[in-house]
Amino acid sequence: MITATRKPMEEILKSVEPFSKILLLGCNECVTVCHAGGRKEVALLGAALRLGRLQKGLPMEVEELTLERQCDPEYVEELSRTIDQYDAVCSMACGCGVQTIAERYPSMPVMPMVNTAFMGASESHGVWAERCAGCGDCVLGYTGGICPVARCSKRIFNGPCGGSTKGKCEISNDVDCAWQLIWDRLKELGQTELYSKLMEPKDWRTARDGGPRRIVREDMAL
Amino acid sequence: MAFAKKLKSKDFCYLAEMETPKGVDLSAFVNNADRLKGRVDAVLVPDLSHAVMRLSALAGALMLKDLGLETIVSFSCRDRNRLAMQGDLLAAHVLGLPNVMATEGEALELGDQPGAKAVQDLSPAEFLAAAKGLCDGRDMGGRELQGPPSFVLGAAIGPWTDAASAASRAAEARQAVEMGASFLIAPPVFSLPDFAAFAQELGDSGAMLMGSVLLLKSVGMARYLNENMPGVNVDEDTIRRLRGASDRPAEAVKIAAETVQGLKEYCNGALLVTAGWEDRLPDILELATR
Amino acid sequence: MKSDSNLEKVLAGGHFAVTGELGPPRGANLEAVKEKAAHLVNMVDAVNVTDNQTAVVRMASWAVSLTIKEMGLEPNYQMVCRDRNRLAMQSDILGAAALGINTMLCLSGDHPSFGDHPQAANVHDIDSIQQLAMIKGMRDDGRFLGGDEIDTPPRMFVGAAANPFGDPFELRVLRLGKKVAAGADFIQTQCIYNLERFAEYMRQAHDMGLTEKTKVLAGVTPLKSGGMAKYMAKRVPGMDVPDDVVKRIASQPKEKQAEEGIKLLCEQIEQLKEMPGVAGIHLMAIEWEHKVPEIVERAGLLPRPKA
Amino acid sequence: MAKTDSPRTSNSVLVLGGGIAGIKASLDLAEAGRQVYIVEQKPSLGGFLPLLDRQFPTNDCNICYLMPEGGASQGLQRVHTLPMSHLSELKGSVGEFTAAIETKPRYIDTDRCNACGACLAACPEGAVVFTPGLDTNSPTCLRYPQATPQAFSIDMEKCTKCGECLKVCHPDAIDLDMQGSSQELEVGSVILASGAQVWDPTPMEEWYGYHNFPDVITSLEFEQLMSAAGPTGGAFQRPSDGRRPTRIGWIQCAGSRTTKPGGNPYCSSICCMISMKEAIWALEHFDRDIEATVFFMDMRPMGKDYELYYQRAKNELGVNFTRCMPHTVERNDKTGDLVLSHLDDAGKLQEAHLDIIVLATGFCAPADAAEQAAVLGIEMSSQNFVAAEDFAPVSTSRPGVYACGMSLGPQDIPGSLVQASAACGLASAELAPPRGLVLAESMPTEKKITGQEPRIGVFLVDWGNVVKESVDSEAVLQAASGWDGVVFGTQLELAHGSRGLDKLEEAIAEHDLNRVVVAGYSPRTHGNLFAEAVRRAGLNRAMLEMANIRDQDALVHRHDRTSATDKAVALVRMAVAGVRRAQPMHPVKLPFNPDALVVGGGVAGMSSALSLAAQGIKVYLVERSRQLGGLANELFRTLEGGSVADELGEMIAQVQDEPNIEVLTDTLVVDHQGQVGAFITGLQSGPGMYYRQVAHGVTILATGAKRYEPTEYLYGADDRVMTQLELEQRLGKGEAGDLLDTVVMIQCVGSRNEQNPTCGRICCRSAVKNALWIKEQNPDSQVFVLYRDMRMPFMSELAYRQAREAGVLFVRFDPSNPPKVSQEDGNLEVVFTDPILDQPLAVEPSLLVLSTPQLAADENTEELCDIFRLQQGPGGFLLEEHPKVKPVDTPAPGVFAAGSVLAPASLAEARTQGLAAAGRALTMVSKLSLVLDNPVAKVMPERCAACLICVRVCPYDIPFINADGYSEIDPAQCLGCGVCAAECPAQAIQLQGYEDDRMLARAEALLEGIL
Amino acid sequence: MSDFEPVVVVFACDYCAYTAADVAGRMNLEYPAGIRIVRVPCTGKVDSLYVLRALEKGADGVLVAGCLDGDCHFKNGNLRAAARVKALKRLLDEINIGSGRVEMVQMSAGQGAVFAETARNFVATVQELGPNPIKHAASQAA
Repeated sequence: MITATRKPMEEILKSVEPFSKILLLGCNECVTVCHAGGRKEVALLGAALRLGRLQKGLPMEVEELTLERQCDPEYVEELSRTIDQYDAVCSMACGCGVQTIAERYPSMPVMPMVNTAFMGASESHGVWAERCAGCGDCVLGYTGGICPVARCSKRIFNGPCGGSTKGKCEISNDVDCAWQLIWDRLKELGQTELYSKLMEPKDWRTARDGGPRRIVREDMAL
Repeated sequence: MAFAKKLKSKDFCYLAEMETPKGVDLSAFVNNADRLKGRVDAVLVPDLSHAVMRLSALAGALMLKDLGLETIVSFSCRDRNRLAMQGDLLAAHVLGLPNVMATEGEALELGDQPGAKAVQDLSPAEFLAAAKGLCDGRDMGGRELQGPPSFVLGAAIGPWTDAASAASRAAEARQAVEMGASFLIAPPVFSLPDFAAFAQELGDSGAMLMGSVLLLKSVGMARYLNENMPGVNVDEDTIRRLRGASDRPAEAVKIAAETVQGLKEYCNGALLVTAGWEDRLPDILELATR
Repeated sequence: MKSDSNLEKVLAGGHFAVTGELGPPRGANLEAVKEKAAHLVNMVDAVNVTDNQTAVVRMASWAVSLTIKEMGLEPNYQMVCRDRNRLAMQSDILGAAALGINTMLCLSGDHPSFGDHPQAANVHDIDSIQQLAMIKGMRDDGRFLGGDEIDTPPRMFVGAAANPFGDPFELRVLRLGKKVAAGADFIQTQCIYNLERFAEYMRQAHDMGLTEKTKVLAGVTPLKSGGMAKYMAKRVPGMDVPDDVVKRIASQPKEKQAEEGIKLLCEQIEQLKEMPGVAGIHLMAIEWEHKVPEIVERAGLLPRPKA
Repeated sequence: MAKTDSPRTSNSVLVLGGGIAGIKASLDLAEAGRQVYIVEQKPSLGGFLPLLDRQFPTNDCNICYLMPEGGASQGLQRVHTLPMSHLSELKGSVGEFTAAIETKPRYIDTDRCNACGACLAACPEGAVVFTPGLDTNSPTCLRYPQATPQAFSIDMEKCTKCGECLKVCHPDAIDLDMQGSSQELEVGSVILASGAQVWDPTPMEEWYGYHNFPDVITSLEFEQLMSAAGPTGGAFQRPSDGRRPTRIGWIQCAGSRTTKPGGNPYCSSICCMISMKEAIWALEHFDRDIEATVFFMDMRPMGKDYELYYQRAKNELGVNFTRCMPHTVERNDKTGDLVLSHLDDAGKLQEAHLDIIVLATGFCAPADAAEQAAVLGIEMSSQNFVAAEDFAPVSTSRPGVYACGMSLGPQDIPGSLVQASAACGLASAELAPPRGLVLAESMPTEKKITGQEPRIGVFLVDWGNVVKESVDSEAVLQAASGWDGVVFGTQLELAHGSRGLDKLEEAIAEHDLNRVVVAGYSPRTHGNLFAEAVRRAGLNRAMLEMANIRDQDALVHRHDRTSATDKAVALVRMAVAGVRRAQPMHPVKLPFNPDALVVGGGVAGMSSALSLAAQGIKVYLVERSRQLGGLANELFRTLEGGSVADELGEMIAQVQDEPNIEVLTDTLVVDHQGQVGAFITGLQSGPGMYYRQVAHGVTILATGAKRYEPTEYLYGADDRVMTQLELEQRLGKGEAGDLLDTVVMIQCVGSRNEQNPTCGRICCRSAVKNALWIKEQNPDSQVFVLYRDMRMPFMSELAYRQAREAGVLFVRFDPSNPPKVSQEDGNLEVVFTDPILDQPLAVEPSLLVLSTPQLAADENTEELCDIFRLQQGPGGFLLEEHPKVKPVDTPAPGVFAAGSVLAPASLAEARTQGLAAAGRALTMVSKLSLVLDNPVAKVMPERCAACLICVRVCPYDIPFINADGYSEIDPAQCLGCGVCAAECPAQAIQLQGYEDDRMLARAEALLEGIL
Repeated sequence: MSDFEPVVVVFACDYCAYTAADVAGRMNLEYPAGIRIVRVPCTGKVDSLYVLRALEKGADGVLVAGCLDGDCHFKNGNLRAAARVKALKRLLDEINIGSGRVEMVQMSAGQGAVFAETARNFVATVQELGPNPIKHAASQAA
C-alpha cells in the first residue's frame, strides 16, 4: 500500500493562506488504511484548519468529502457539479490523487495535504515500514522474499556491505540489515546457493530512471 | 535427530513442557504447539502427569512430531509394568520418538483417579537399564529382540532441600548418567544460587543438565509452592515484584525469562513449564533469547 | 601481467606486500598531500587513496592519485558506488588508466547519513561486486558494461575490500568468494585485531580455494591510544577488537600507549606473515603517516622490493 | 441444616411481612423465577424504611434501590402483594403447604384509586390512611411515593360513614361496604419477615420523661421532624415551644440492655448507628451551630466499617460523645431545659442541660409475634424473636419455614438483606426446579418510528426538590420548548414512583412522543428505571436520553443559581441533541451456563455450595488448603455453647457427599475470563500445579480472612500470652487447667488503632465466650476483661450479663492509657487503671489473653481482586457493590462474595452470607439465556476499507474481516468500549448511542451560544 | 482576566470519571460551573475529532477523564486516549491554540474529591491561558 503522512500544520496553513473556502478531500484507499487521509483524518484536519484559521482571525470554510478513490477519473468526476464553489481543493490523497484532481479540474488549485512516502506494509498497529521501491524488476525470488532495493540502505544486490553489525544496518541500530534478513531466510528455505550467484547490474529503466512509467494492457486498452 | 545433536553441541537447549489434553479436542494443544516451532529444541510430553487421566503421552508426542516438533516422552513408572513399559519403548522408537525418560509419577491421591492402583514395577533407574538393554538387543527377560531400538535417554532429578539431599540427588543423577542418561532435568529453579550450588555439586556428569523453569502465575501460587513443594523457596523480592506489577501475568513471564537467562551460566538448558498457560511460552522464549 | 601495477608485480614476485593509505584533504591544498605522502616513499608498495571517505567531501581520489604517482608512489585509486553511476565510473576509470593509474579498489562506500551531505542522493547504481566485474570486463573483454567495445581497454589491477568480521559471519567467506569470482585480483581487509578469528577466516578462504585466485592483504592499523582502542571496539561497525587488546593498550600510562600500540602492531604483523594465504599487509595509518617508516622498519618489512 | 425430603412440586413461596427483608426476599425469588405472595398487615409495603429519611453509613437515601419499583424490575409481575392481610393457618409440610390468608376490607378499590388524596382531605374523622409517619394521616408526608399499592385505605374504626369521601372520589374507588376475604394458597415454603416494632418508651416514662415532657422524643420521631418531607417540612422546632434547639442529646439503650420492667435485656444492635446518623444530620442541618451529644455506655457500631463512621463522627464531624450511665430526665420549669442526670465514667452524678432529648429506642418483637409463631408452628426465643442457630441462621424449627430481617432480632438493612437473600436461597430449594421460565415481560410492541420526525418530550424530574433548590426549572423547560423537535415539556412530579412513571408513559402516548429526555438524575443510577418506563410506553429503550442536572449540576453549583440554571439548559440541550439522533437498539440473547464456581471452602463457601447444589446446580468448590472448613476448623464452641466441630464436620460431610459439588482442594484460581453466564476460570491443583479450566455462569468468592499475629504485650516472648483462638484450643482440648488461675484478657489488640482503624467485630463475643468457659472449667479463677467498648449485639448481651454475674470483671481502659504488660524474673504483670478508682492496679496473671481481630488476607484478596477485576476497601477487605443495598454482590456482574473476605464475620454471619450469595446467584442462574443490552459497535460495510485497524485495536479480538471483505463485529461478543470506532480511519464503525454525529451534536449543543 | 469563566468540556468515562463526578455531586463538592461533562463508555471511545470540535465550538478547554493506569474496564482504552491527547497537544501547538487546553486525567470511580479538585485546577489553568483564541477571532469576524 502507498503510505503517507500529514504535512506539518505550518506548511498546510501557509498553503491555504490565500483561500477562504476549500474542499478538503480524502480518499478511501491506501491513505485511509495508513491513517493519513481517510474520513477520520479529513475530519480532524478540517477541524484543525478551521481552528487554526479562526485563531488567526481569518475564518475559512472547509467542506469535507472523502472519495472512494482519488486516482480514478470516474470517482473524481463526482466533484464536477460542486467544485466551482471552492477556492481550492486540499487533497489528502497520495500524489496520484492530487494529480488526478489537478488534471480533471485544470482551473482549480489543488494542494497536497500529505507527503506521500513509500509503498509499505503495517508492521503493527500504527507502524508502517517500507517494503517495495517499485523498481519494476522484482528480484524477491532470488533474495528470500526480502527486497534489497527497498530495504538495504545502499541498494546492494550482492550484500551485505561491511557495515552490517549484529544484524543491523550501519546507519542505525533500529534498521535491520536487509542482507542479514535475506541470508537468514535463504538458510531457512535451504536456498543458500542463490547467494553464490552473482547478481548482474540492474536495469534501472524499469524503475523511475527510464522516465515516467505506464502500464498498458494491450488486451484491454482499445 | 536434532535434539541428540544439540546435546552433543553443548549449546544451550530450550525445552518446553506440554501436557496432552484431557479429552480429544486437540485444537488448543495444536495451536500452542504450532507457535513453538523453531523456538524450542524439544517439547517434553509428560505421561499422565499429576495422576490425571489424559491423552497418552506417546500419542501426543506423535501429534507434535507430525507438526514438526521434536519431543521427549516422559513415562510414569506409576502406571505401567515392565511389559507395558518395554512395549511402549519399542513403540516410541518405531514412531520416531527416540527421546525418552521416566519419572516415578505423582501420588495418585493428588489426581483425579484416586482409586487407581499404583504399579511402580520399575523405578526410573530400572527403566533406564531396561531401555539400555533393549538398545543392546535384549529385553528385561533376557530374550533377544527382533531388531533393537535406539534411544536418547534422560532422567529427572528429584527435589532437594539441603546440602545433604542435594548431594544425594547429585549422586543419583550421576548414577543415571552411568546408566545411559544423556540429559538430566532438574526440578523448578527459583533460586539461581541454590541451583548453581547443585550444579557445582553435580560437576561434569557427562550429561546435559537442564533446569526447569516453572511459570509463577500469581503470588498465591508462589506462596502455595513455598508451603507445599519440597525444596522450593520463592524469595520475598520476587513475590513483592509480582505484587507490585500492574500486569501480573506479564511480570510472571518476565521473571521466568530472567530465570532462563540466569540458567545459561550454570547449565546446558532450560525446561519451561507453564502448567496450562502454554500460550505464554512464545513470550517467555522471546524474552529469554533476546 | 594484467597491468603495469607495481603492486601486481610485487605480489606476482611472491613478496610479502605492504600497502599504505592516504586520505585526500578537504580543500584544494596539494602541499599537505605531498607532505604526508613523502613519508611513504620507498616504504610501501602502493598507497590507497580514499574516495570521499566516511561520505565526507574531499579532493578527488584520482587527482591525489596522480599527484603521488608523480612523487614515485604507486597509487591504489579507490572508487565507491555511492556517488557515481555506471557512466561516471567507467569514464573516470578510462581517464585514470590513461593518466597512468594502474591499481584500483572497488568499494560500496559509507552511507551518506554519516557524512557532511546527508541529503545527497545515494546513487548505488551498481554495487561493489558488480563494479569489480565491470572493471574486469573492461580490461579483459574490452567491453563497456553496456556491451560496446572499448578502443584501448584500461589495464587496471583491481582489488576489493573485505571485512572478515561483519555479520553474518558465515557469509563473509562466501562474499569473498563472490568478489573473487567477480574479478578481484587482490583483497584488502578491514583492520584485524582478532587474529584468531582472522586465521579461521583465512582457513575457510583457503579451503574454498580463494587464496589461490586472489591475494589477500590483511588490514592493520596501529592503536594510538587506549581511547582509540575502545572507540574501535565499541563504535566502529563490523570491527572486532578483543578485550585483551583494549586492555593491553589502555592499561599502559597515557604517554606509553602509542608505543605499546606499535609494539602490538609489529607482533601482529609477525603473526600475519606466518599465516597461510596472507600475501601482505595493508597498513592504515591515517594521520600517522610519519610513523609509517618506523613501523615498517620495526616490523622487518624493509627494504621494499624494487619493481 | 436438616435436609428436607420435599416433594418439590410447588413453585410458590409465601413471604410474611412487607418490610425491607420481605421485599428483598420476594424480589430475589421473583427474579429467580418463583411466584411470590407477600402478605402484609398494613395497607402498603415498606415497613420501617419509609420512616427513615436517610441511612448510615453513606447518609444517602437508598429507598429507590430497595423498593420494588426502583429495584430490579425483572420478575416483578411474579410478586403478588396482599396488603391488609394475615396468615391464619399453615397446613401441610415443606414443599406442599397450604396457607390460609385473611384479608381485611380496605374500603378502597386499589385498581381504581389514583391516590389523589381528595378523600383524605374530605374525611372529617381522619379515617383515611395512606402513609405512615409522625402524623399518620398527613397527606403531605409523601416521603414514600413508591408505596405499593399506590392507594389509600380507610380505617373503619374511625369511619362514621358520613359519605363525604364518596362525593369527592372521581374514580369511584370507595366502597364502604367492602367485605373482607379469605383464600388458600399452595406454597412450597414460607419466609417469615414480619419484622419487629419500635420499643415504646411509655412503660419507662418515669425514667425518661417520655410523654411527660414534649421535648423528649424517640429516634423515629426525630427522623420525621427533621425530614424535609415530614410534617414540619424540615423546619425543626422544639415541640414544646417552637424554639430552635441548640443542645440536642441522644440517650442510648433506651429500653435496651436493661432488667428494669418494661425494658429489654438484649442490645438492639443498631441504635448507636442511628443516633450517630441523626447527630451528624442535625449538625449539618443547623450548620454546626448546635451541640449534639450522645450519652452512651458502650458505642456499638457493629457493621462493616461502621467503626470508621464512629471515628469520623467523633473526630471530624463534631459529635460529642459522653460515656455514662444515663439516669433520669427532668425538666427545669424556669428555663424550660431538660436535665439529664447521669453517672459519669468515674461513677459521679452529673447533669446535662438540653433542649431536646432523643431516646435511642430499640426494637422489640411485634405484639402478635407469639400468635403468629403459633400459627406457623415455630419455636420462638424468650424474647419472642425466631430462635435460630449459628449453623442454621435463617431457619426455624419447622422445616420449610425460614425467617429473615428483624423477625430474627433487631438489625440494620444490610443484615436484613443478607438474611433475606439467604432465606430465599433455602426456600427456593424446597420448590420444583424452575424450568422453562417465561421471562418475557408483558410489554407492548415497539412502535415503528423510523422515518418519523423527532417528537421529543422533556421531563424534569426532581424528587425531593434537590434540583429546584439550585436550578430554575421553569427556565429550563422554557428554553427547551424552543428547540428543534421538542414538542412537549413538563415537570414530572414525584417521578420516582410508579405514579410519576405512569405520567411519563401517559404523556408519551398523549403527545405521540417518539423520543424522551429525562432531566434530573444520573443515567448511571436511574437510566434503567426510565428506560423501562419508556419501553412500557411502546418506545425502544434507546429512545431515552438523560440530562444529569442533579448530581453533575444542581448538587455542585448550589450557591450559584444562575450558573447552575445555565448549565442545566446546556445539559438538557445536549440530551435533546443526542436523543434526536437516537436509533433503536435490540438486545442479544446468549445461552447461560448454570454451573457455579465457589472459591473458598470455609463456612461461607460451603454454605453457598450446598445451597446451590440443593437446587440442582453443579458447583465447583475450590479450596486452597488441603481441607475444607477454613478458619472455623480452629473453633470449638459457639457463644451459646454449641459444638462447632460437630456442626462443621456434618457440613463438610454433606459437601463431600453432595453429587452436585465437585470439591477441589489444594487448588488455586489463576485466571478468569468471560462474562456472567459464560465465565471460564483457570485452576491449578496440587504441588504439581495441574491446570484445568472450568466453565461456569456465576462465581462466589469466599476466600476468608487471616488472623492478626500480635506483636504487642509480650506475645511470642512469654508462653502465658496467647490469643483468644489459642485459648479456645486449650480450653477445647482441656489443656488449660493450670493457666486458669488469674486470667487477664485485653481487647482491641490489633484493631481500632492507627494501623487498623476498623473494629474486629467479633472479638468481644469471643472474649465473653471464653471467659464463661473458663468460669465453667474453673469457677474459682479470677478473670479480668480489659476493654474499650463491649460490643455484644442482640442476645449476646445476655451472655455478657451472665459473665458479669459469674464474677468476670470488666474494666474499661482508654486507648490513651492502655494496659502495660511486663515480665520480670518470670513473673508476668499487667498494670491497668481502674476508671472508678482512677488508680493503677497491678495483676500477676497466670494467663494473658489477647483479643485479636481477623484481618483481610491482604495478599490473597489483592490477587483475587486482580484476577476478578474487583477492588479492595478499607483494611484490604473486598469491596462489595454497595455496603448497604448490595452487601454480597460485587461490582462485577455474576460475581458474589460472602464471609470474612468482606469483613470479619462470625460463624452465623459467614453462614448467612454464604447462603445469601447463593440466593443472589440463583437470581441469575435461573435464567436460561443471558440478555446483553449494552451498546455494540456496528460496521458500515460500504465505508470499510478493510484496513484491519479495528481487528488490531479491539481489546477482545472481536472484529474480523469477513468473506465479503469488510470488518464484522459480533454483537454478542462486543462489549461496547468503542475503541474500534474511535480508531477507524474510514469512520466506518459506529458505537450505538455514541455515533460520531451524535457525539458531535452533543458537544455542539453543550457549547451552543458560546461563539 | 479574573472575570473570565472558562467553559470546559469533560469527556468522562462511565466506569470512573463520570461516576466520580456523580459522587462529587452527592458529596456536595463544588467546582466551577463551566465544567460540562459528556458521558463516554470508555475514554478509548474519545475520538480526537470530538476534542477538536469542542474547541472549534468555543470550549476553552477539554479534559479527557479516564480510569487509572491498569484499571481500564476495557484493558487499555485509557492508554489509547492518552496517546491521542498527546498527539492532539502537538497539533494544537502547531495551530497556536495551545497544548495546555487539552489534558488527559485519570481517576477511579470513588474519587469524587479528585474529580472536583481536578476540575478546579484545570479551570484555573485555563483561566491563566485565557479564553479560547478563536472566540475573539469569531467575534471580530462576525
